[in-house]
This record gives sequence, C-alpha cells and structure tokens, in this order.
Amino acid sequence: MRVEVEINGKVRDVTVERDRVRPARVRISWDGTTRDVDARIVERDRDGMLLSLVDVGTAASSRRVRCVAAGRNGLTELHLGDVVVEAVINGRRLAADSPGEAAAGASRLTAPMPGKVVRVLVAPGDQVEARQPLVVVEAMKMENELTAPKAGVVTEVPVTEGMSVESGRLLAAIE
Amino acid sequence: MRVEVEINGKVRDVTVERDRVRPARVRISWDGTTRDVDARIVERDRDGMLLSLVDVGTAASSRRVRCVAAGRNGLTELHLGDVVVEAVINGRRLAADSPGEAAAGASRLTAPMPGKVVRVLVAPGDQVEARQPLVVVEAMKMENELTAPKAGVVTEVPVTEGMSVESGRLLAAIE
Amino acid sequence: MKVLIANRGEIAVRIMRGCREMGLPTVAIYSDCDRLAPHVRYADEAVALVANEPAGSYLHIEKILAAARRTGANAVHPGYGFLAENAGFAQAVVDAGLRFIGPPAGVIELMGGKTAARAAAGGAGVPIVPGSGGPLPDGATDADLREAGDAVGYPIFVKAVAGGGGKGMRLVREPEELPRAIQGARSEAASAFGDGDVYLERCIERGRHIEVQLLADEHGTVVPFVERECSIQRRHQKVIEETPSPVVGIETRRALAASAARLAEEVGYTNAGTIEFLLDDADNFYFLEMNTRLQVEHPITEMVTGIDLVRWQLRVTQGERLDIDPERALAPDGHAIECRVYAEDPNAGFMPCPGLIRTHRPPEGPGIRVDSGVEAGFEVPVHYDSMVAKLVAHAADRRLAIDRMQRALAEYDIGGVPTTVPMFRWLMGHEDFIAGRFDTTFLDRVLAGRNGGAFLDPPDDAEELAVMAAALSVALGRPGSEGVSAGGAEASGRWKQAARVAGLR
Amino acid sequence: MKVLIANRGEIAVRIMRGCREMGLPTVAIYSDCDRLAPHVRYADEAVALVANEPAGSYLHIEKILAAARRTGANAVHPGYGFLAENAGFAQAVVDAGLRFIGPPAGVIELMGGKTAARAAAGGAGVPIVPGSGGPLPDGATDADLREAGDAVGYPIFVKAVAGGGGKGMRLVREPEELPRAIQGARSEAASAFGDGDVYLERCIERGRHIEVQLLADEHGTVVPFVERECSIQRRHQKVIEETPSPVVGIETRRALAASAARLAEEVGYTNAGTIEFLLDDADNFYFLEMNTRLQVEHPITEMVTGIDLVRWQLRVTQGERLDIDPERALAPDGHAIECRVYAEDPNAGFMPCPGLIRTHRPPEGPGIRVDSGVEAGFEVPVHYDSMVAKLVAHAADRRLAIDRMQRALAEYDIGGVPTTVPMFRWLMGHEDFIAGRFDTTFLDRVLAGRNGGAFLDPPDDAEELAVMAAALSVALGRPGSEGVSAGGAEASGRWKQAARVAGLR
Repeated sequence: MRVEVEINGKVRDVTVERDRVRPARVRISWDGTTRDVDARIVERDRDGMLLSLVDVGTAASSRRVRCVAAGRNGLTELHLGDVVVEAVINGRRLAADSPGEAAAGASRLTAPMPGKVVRVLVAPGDQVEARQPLVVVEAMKMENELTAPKAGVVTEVPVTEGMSVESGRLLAAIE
Repeated sequence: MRVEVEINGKVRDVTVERDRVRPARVRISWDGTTRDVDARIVERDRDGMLLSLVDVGTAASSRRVRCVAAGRNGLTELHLGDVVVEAVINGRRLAADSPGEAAAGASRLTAPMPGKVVRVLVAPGDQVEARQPLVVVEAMKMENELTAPKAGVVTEVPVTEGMSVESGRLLAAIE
Repeated sequence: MKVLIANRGEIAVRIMRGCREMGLPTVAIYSDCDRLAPHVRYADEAVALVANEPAGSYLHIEKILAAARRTGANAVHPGYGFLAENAGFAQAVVDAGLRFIGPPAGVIELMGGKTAARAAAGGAGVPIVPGSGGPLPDGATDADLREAGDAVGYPIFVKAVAGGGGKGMRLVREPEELPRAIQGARSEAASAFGDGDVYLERCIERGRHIEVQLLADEHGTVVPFVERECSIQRRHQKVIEETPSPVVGIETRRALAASAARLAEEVGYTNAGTIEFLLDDADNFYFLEMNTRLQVEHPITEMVTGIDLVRWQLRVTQGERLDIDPERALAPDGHAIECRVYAEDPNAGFMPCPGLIRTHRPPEGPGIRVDSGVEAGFEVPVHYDSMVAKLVAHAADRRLAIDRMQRALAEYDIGGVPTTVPMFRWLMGHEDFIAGRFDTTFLDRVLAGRNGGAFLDPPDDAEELAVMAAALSVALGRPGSEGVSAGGAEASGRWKQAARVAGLR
Repeated sequence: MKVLIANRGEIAVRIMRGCREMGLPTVAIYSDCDRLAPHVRYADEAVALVANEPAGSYLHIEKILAAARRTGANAVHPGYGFLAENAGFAQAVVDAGLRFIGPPAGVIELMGGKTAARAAAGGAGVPIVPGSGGPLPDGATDADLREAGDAVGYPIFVKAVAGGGGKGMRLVREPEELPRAIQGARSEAASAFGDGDVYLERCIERGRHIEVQLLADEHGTVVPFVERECSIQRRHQKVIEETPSPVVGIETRRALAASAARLAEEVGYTNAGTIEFLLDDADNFYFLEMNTRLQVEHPITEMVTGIDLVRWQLRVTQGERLDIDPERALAPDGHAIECRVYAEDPNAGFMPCPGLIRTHRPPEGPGIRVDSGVEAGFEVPVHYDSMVAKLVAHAADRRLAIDRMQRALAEYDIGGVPTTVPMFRWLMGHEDFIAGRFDTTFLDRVLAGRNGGAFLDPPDDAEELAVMAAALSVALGRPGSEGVSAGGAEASGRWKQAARVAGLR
C-alpha cells in the first residue's frame, strides 16, 4: 500500500507492506529508509487510534503514538508523548485551514469562547506585528490576550471595552 | 416505547416515555411504579454503555449503571456499583445458556482454561451435590477446584491426575 | 450529617471522597453543562440548578438552599471559589438551619476586607508590609517626606489612596527621588481619581508567596502547618505549589506558624483556613491576606503531614476537638509538589480551551496523587475555570519529587484538549526552578523570554516516527480516513498556528 | 546503566517507573500474548520472546540474555516470581558481564534451600521453630520420647523426614498421646516413602505471618524496616498485606528487625530482601524463610516510610551507600493496606478469569496508590498469574486506612472480567478483620463458612434500578441490541451460574 505523507512541508511517498504470515509485522519504506516494525492498534475510538510500534529490525525501540484523524488544524495529529506532529495524508487537508492562508489576504480575529472584552489594545489603521496582542477577553476566570494572526494593518475593531461577546464574534480584522 | 424486562425470574412490561422538550428526561413505568429520571449515556463502547440516572421526581438519587449487552451468561448485565444484576430483555437470551439448563438433564464440567489436572476427586458412579468439588486444575499459578454444576451421579471422568488439558476439554459429566 | 457540596469539578469529588470515607451521604448540585461531570455521579443524590452561568448556578444561593431542603442535607461544604468566601452565603446557610463547613460568617466578613484584615493582623502582632500608615499630610516639606520615607525603608511604593490599575503609583529606590515622585503621584492621582492623597508602602522585591495552612476547632485549639511555597504564578494565579518551601528554615517556619496561629486566635477562626504571606530575601515576612476556606493546593500539605484536611473540616463542623500533634503538622515528611493541569494551550498564550476530553488516563504508581474533575467523555465547559486535574508528586526530598513529577507528567495521557502539561515538563527541567531560585515574578518573566517556541523538543526520531504512524493509521484501516469531520474545521480556526511541530500535547 | 526488566505486568511497570525517575533507559521483554501489555509501551525498547508458556518466555534465560545483548542493556532486574530467585539466572547474568539487580547468586542459592536457610538463621541466633533437630532414634523408649516432646513443647507436629503432602504427619496436643502418634507416623511414613524416620516440631497455632523488609548495600550496611503483616492468605497465597501489624509492639518490632538484620549480615546479603517470620500469640517469632528479591507488597512499606525501595535497589546495584536513617525505617508514618486485585471470580471458588479488560478506571484521590499492569483493551492471558493491579490505601491510622480502602474499592471501575474487589469490600467490613483478630488460617476459614453467598448485598433500590437501566439500554438505543455476539455465548459457558443477582463486579 502506498500513502502520501506530508510533514513539515515535505511530502514523502511511503510504502507499507504487510508480512503475509505475521500481519502485524510491516515493512515501511520512504526516501531510501526502510523500517521493519511490529505495529498494533491498542485501542480505537471515533477520533483515531492508539498505536504501539516496536522496531523488529536492527533497533528495538518501543513507541506509543496516538493518531487523531482530524486534529485541531483539520490535519492528522500524531501525538508522540508530549510532542504533536501534524501530517497531511494523501493530500487531504481542509482547504479553509491551509497554513498558507494566515500569511496572505485579510485575517479575522474572532472570540474563541463567550466572554467579556476587558481591553482593546489597537485601533483601525494601526500597524501590527504577527502575535501582537490586539484584544483582551476575560473568559473562564482568565484574562486572555488574543493576538494578531499575521502582520498587517488593522482595518476593523468592532468591539469596545466591557462588551460581552459570543463565541465566533469578530474582534478585529487585519489586512 | 415498551420493553419487556425479566429479572430474577419475574417479567415486567416497562414503558419508557421521552419528554418531547427535554429528551433526556424520561418517565419509566411498570407494575404501578412510575419514575421520572434524567437519563444520560456517559459513554458507549462496543459492549454496552455507562448510564447516569438522576431521579427528577420526588427523590434526587444519582446512580451510575454500566450496561453490558452480552454478559457472561449471554444476558444483559447491569452493574450497580459492585453488584451485578442480570436481565433478559424482550425475551432475548441465548438458548444454550438458559439458566434452567443447569438444573435439568446432563451436565458437563469443562476446563475453563488450559491447565494441569492435579487431583481427581470423584469417580464414575459417585453421587455428588451441587457445588461439590470434582476436579482440581492448576492454571495461572493457582489450584482451582472445579465444582459440580448440579447434584447428580457422575457418569464420566475422562481425565487423570497429571494430565494437561486444553480449554474446553471435558473433565466430568453428571446426570 | 448529610453534606451538600456547593461546588463542582475536582474539589467537589475530593470533598465527597472525604464524606464517603466517613460514611456521610452526599448531595451534588450541577449546572446544565455539568450534567455529565464526575461529581454528579459520585454523589448519592444530585440536584439540577437549571442554568449555566455561575450567577444562575453555583453562585445562586436560593437554588442551593432549595436543593438542600429537597434532599434533607443538613450541612453545606462550599469548596473553594464560587460562594466559599461569601459571608452572606455562610449566614444564609446557618439561617436555614444547616451547618456551614467553614468559619463563622462574621470571620469571613472580617477577613474579606483588605484594611480590616490588615488591621486584625497588626493587632495580632503579625508583620504587615511597612508603610506610612495613612495619607501623607498635604503641606509636608521635602525634609518631612524624606523622614517619612526613611521610616518606611527603601525601595518604596508611593501609592494613591484612591488608586488602582497602577495609576498614581511610583516606585522609588533612592531617597533623593522621593519628593519628586510624591509630587508626580499626587498630580496623577488628583487628575485620575479627583483625590491627590498618597501614602508610602515598602516595595518587597523578589518576594515569595508563602502561606500557612491551619485548622481550628470550636474549642479554641488552632494548629498551624508547615508552610507552602506558591511563588510559581502566572498573572498572579498559582500554577505550581510545593511544601516545604525550598528557602524557609526551621526558625522562619516556626515564626510563620506562630504568627498565623495568633491571627487565627485573634479573630476567633474555626475550620480550615490559610494565611498568605510575602517573604523577602532577608527572611522577613508580611501578612498578605487570609483565605477563609479550603485551598486548591491543600493536597501537598496532606501528603507531607499525613493529615486529612477535609476529614478534619467535617469533624470540626461536628464539634469534635482537634487532636493533631502540633509538632507533626510542622514536620514535613519529604517533599510534595502540585501541578495544576489546565485545559489551556501553552503555545497560544495559555488560552483556555474548553472542549471534549477524549482520553483521560492519569499517571499512577509510587508517590503520585491525582485529584481530577473530568473523565473521558466530559466536555470542559466554557463557563468556569479550566482546571481539569491536580497532579501531586511526593518523595523523600525536593529533587526526587521533581524527578517523580517529570515521570508522572510524561505518563499523563489526556487527549482532546491541549493542557499545561508540556509547560510543567519544561518548568520541571528549568535550572532556576530546580535550584529553588524564584519569586512571584519568575514564571511570567521566563515565559515572556521564550518568544513562543515549543515547550518540549521533539524526540530525535520524531519525524521518522510520525511518517510511519501517519502511513500506518491509513494502512491499518483508519476509521473516518475518507472524510474529515466538519467539527475539526470549525475548531481549528481558533487555534491556527504556523508551527507544524509543536508541544501541544 | 540500561536496565532490562525480566518480568511482566505491574511489577515491570513499577520498576520502569523507578528507572525513569532516575533517567535510566529501560528494555522490556514480552511474550506473544503480552504484546499489548502496558509494560511493553512503557519501556524505551522492547524485545519479543516469541512464545507464551513461561518456560519459553519469561523463564527462558538464553532468550533474555540475547535481548540484553541486542539492546545493549547492562543490568537486569528480575522483579518477583519467574527467575527472581533462580541462582542460575543471577549467575548467568553476571557471567554475561551484566549487573544483576539483586543479591549475589550464592546468597540466593543458600537462602533458597530450606534446611540451609534454617541453619543460617540458627547460626545468626534467629529463632527457628523448636524441634527435635533430627530424626528420633529408632529404639527410643516411651519415656525418652516424652522427654524429647517436653523439650520441644506442645502442641507438637510429628513429621516424616521424607515427608510431604501431610503423609506421615500427626498433630499431638497431650504428652500421653505422643508415643502412639510417633508409632503411627513411623508406619505411615515407612509405607508412603520407604523411610520411617520422623522428627518433632512445635506447632505454632494461631500464627501470624509477619515479615521484615530490608535493604543492604555492598559496603556492609543493612537497614531493616517496620514489619509487614501478611496473615490474610487464601490457600497460602497473600491477598491483603498491611503495615504496621496490628499486634506487633515496639519491642517486638525491634527484636524482629534486629534478627532480620543479623541474618542478612551473616549471609552477606545485598540489595532488597525480605525475611518471613511466624509470630505466635505470646509474641514469640520464628524464622520461616527469606525472599531474596523485591516483593509484591513492597508499596505499603514505601508508603509508611517514604523510602523508595526500587530506587534503592538500582542505587545499591550501582555501588552506592545506603544513607537511610534506620530509625525512620522503623517508624511507620500512619498505616498502609494493600489489596491484590486478581481477575478471579470470587463467587465461583476464585477461579482465575482470563479475558479482555474492557474498562479500567482505577480509584484516585487522597492516600491512594495504584500499581496496575493492565489497561482497557488488554487481554489477561491464561499463561500467568491473574493479578491485574495492586491497590494501596494509606492513612493516619489503621481504621482510617480501612475506611479509605473501602472508598477506593467502591470507586474502582474495572469491567470485562470479574475481580476480587467484592471480596475485599466484604473483608474490609468484617468485624474480625477490623479488630485485627486473625491468623494465617483466618481467610480460608471465613470463606469456607460463607457457603457461596454473594459478597455484597445489593442496594435497596437494586431491582428497581436494574429494571430502569435495562429498559433504558434499549430505549436510548443500545448498540448491538439486535444481535448478541457469538463471543458472549462462548464465554458464558465457562462461568455458568444459577445466581442471577450476584456481587460479580
């Protein structure tokens, strides 16, 4: 079986061959690398699966990977212990969410949850850097700084201090 | 919705009505008893579900019930904390496993797991009581006394001390 | 005694565990979005509050008292947060003929007022931060002001009496700068608040937040405990607590404990409470405030002293006498550290992340205690605090407790929402944390210095492993591999990030 | 040091936790049926043994050494059971140039032989059960025999030297019965074993199984710990352990500890080990045997002393010196109880129940430690011991520890296989257990007296609740409600039971 895996912007053409006698044993090859692995699904849920991989080639490394089919960026998330790697599998990615989008065109900052605007830090016309705080929203007992998704010029700030906002409400737009 | 529930040999005709506005609120009635309950599925797995029931009528009792669709006797198991109650729902029961079977006709005692016969305590022709130990099998580091499923006369003991037995192997038969 | 727990989450479950160990029946209350929360199932009885916003649910005194009436509960435990320090609630509970598991309403009222509490502390001979005591006289000469400044000691904060939000405030390090700073503060305060009065207060630099847990019964016995160190804070919110403090010696410990006990006796305190102090780098400590309730971080004290604080709250409420050995309460056995695990994205400015907990397997094994308020299948609501669990490690000394915490953090398998676990793993490896070199500004400073990088380096074989796992998730038959749900798309917009490899957990 | 753990289940995970806290890499080995066991995922590396039966897997010395060679592990921890007390394995590990985490092979060999161990104990001045010391002379007169009997003390066991399985054994309570009993035993022994030699040994009635954990380094330091009480046994297998013993006072504790340390010094013991004693009701104790390894019940000692035994095993193996305060090791902080949770059906003669663990949510909260060897999705194999987890409760005293254990047992949510949890709940409420009135025969006696009833009474509303839940499981849309799987039918035949309401858990 061939699977196209894109990680960190690099696409690999990966071949997975199952051993006919021991189906849990697979040979995985890509870009001149070959690994023989005993691969098992420990458990499945509707979002993905927990894999246990034991290298049965030269190494003997034992790894636990939780695969989440549709992660927070609409990509497949691979949880390697505490570290998460995101992958595009067979070119599948949610178009609206391609990472390229944040870098070009208009960007909208919306409220991630219901809350109260406690500070507005910019005004239309301001030049802002990526990650610069624009609005502070109090929610879940915390003051949360919401930051610019990209560098640019603020075109709209349709909220004022003290205003209650629903989830998804536009807080600021940048061009 | 009407459901036939048999518990402890007694069949009840149970009516479940869902509130149209609040679908988690149900009225359950049987044999002159009526209960208004907020009933939720906390989680499901392929074997059943975990229910959370809060009485919203006169009482306020909060109960957690794990329902296992096909329990060890082929019946529906209802785990109420540590206590398990078995139910036959809508007459569904695995015929081969009806509890009545143990009380009548020939009974076969088989090895529940692979092991080694360490003692044979009866011989063909012996009169035995229900629950009387017949054979001792060593398995999983333990000596396990396997007992008569019912009272009767031993007709067959096709194992000897020291013999290895596979799971399901006949150890004794009683008539 | 039948106990209604007027709270939710991990603390509600913690209190119910204490009740169950004493054979006391429990009543839970729950908001709509908490219907599937573990505390509802843990209780013997549960009453819906039919609302979500705190004002209509866990802060709604009438609904809570009605729930007690309906179930016949005759005692109310407020937990922490919500109504725990609301004197009106404590009084309403007593007026309804029920027992309030906490101090008398009058004591909550007294210690809730900053100036009254400070006055009570002063009256009990507990050190408070030195200051001019009242507004500086209007016509004071520069020499008068310098004299007042010398009496307080430098560095000094000039603060507007009517102040707030940093306006009308000046930090002064050198005596010669004082008169000009006072002048500036006066005019700023006058224009901001219409009141130019200012006063002086010593600025405690590199201060550590040190607090003393205490228990008090209704027969006059007060038992103070070994201090807790709570200086690891993010925006004034504690995120890691430990006991004992790495910098408090036995003499300071006894002095802290004696001060706390004196204050508690002075105000007629009963039940569990905590007195918070600021400790400077010369081992001077100053009263900050009193929390008239159980605290989030009470488990670390339980672990090093073996004393069950919730059980004692329940016993003291029933009129029992404290029979704790006071020396035991001051002699920690080993060291305990607590990490507050929040559903927050540490890589996105610690934004709270409500959402469905898909996997929850807390760590176990030697020296680990978990007090969690969630299970897999529960959705962290948007309406309350985002803490999902407290993870506590206990070991023979601080170094071993840190190693144990690292091990437990690595074991913690929580999926569905990002949590602060990666930040804790990073912090447990930070040389200043390990050395115990920190004050209350430490965490905000080091976080600000990180510039948004991932908290954890990916393992060496991360990319290779990810390639294999991604391919296998298809080859082994991934459910839903043919269609990514729309829910994923919706959620993702909130957390858009350029970084593709990140310690999100 | 890179550590291969030559074991499986909870103890393998426990040891790996200790290694991880010290930063030591770990290697797991696994049989075919253990491929999905948690210990395989916990380790950094894992090597398949390609077999299931112990002889071909966890007992196969060559395969284990090959796994160490393949992974570059330079130390081997044997855990308990399997090869832990196999002197040949310990020697083979050392011969392969690796460190064996345990005592020297020679000491394992010495203490593994009953008579040699008994002789060593006698040599170290440790009490052994009084007896005639050797076979009684053939031509002894009745008067000679009565004199020998008086020297041993009554009640007396007459035992065949070549004996076993109770043959050639007599219990004698009165001196006048002794000669006839010896005559009977001689003839029975002669016909059973071809050897009529018999000897006398005092019968210790109402004996309690008391044991002393110890640690010993390679520099001559031996530290004995506060005793463990392990008298709650089913067919000579411990099921509940606690520390301290409810009947051992401080003087007996010191005497036990001194005896254990003397014996360990006498035989040149190193690493962790345990000396088991029988304690009679007059506080006399007698050497039983020594376990030259870590024990199942080590966590209770860790909980009351705060000392990490596995960490010390690893440190001692690296040549480090024990720097434990010996007084601390003998002064328990509170009380700890362990329940060994087995996948067994307590309502069907404690038959082991291999099978798929479908749900596994262990208890948490104050004073609870869980060391488990399973997760949901793992199938308890038929090939090994059926223990799935150890549940430990720690509290300020024994009564509180029992209450806490009850609470934790009620919280334990384990589904798919029946377990011994209901029996523990029943036992924690048994008045003799609560009073500490028991000996090694207690559990078998009270179990035999139960006549197979359910361990737990159903709650008052059980039937009503069951009716509602059964109906709701259909009405709320039960998956699979239209077809009961064949797997269910197969499995059910094994555990057929007439009882329809039963505390199976």
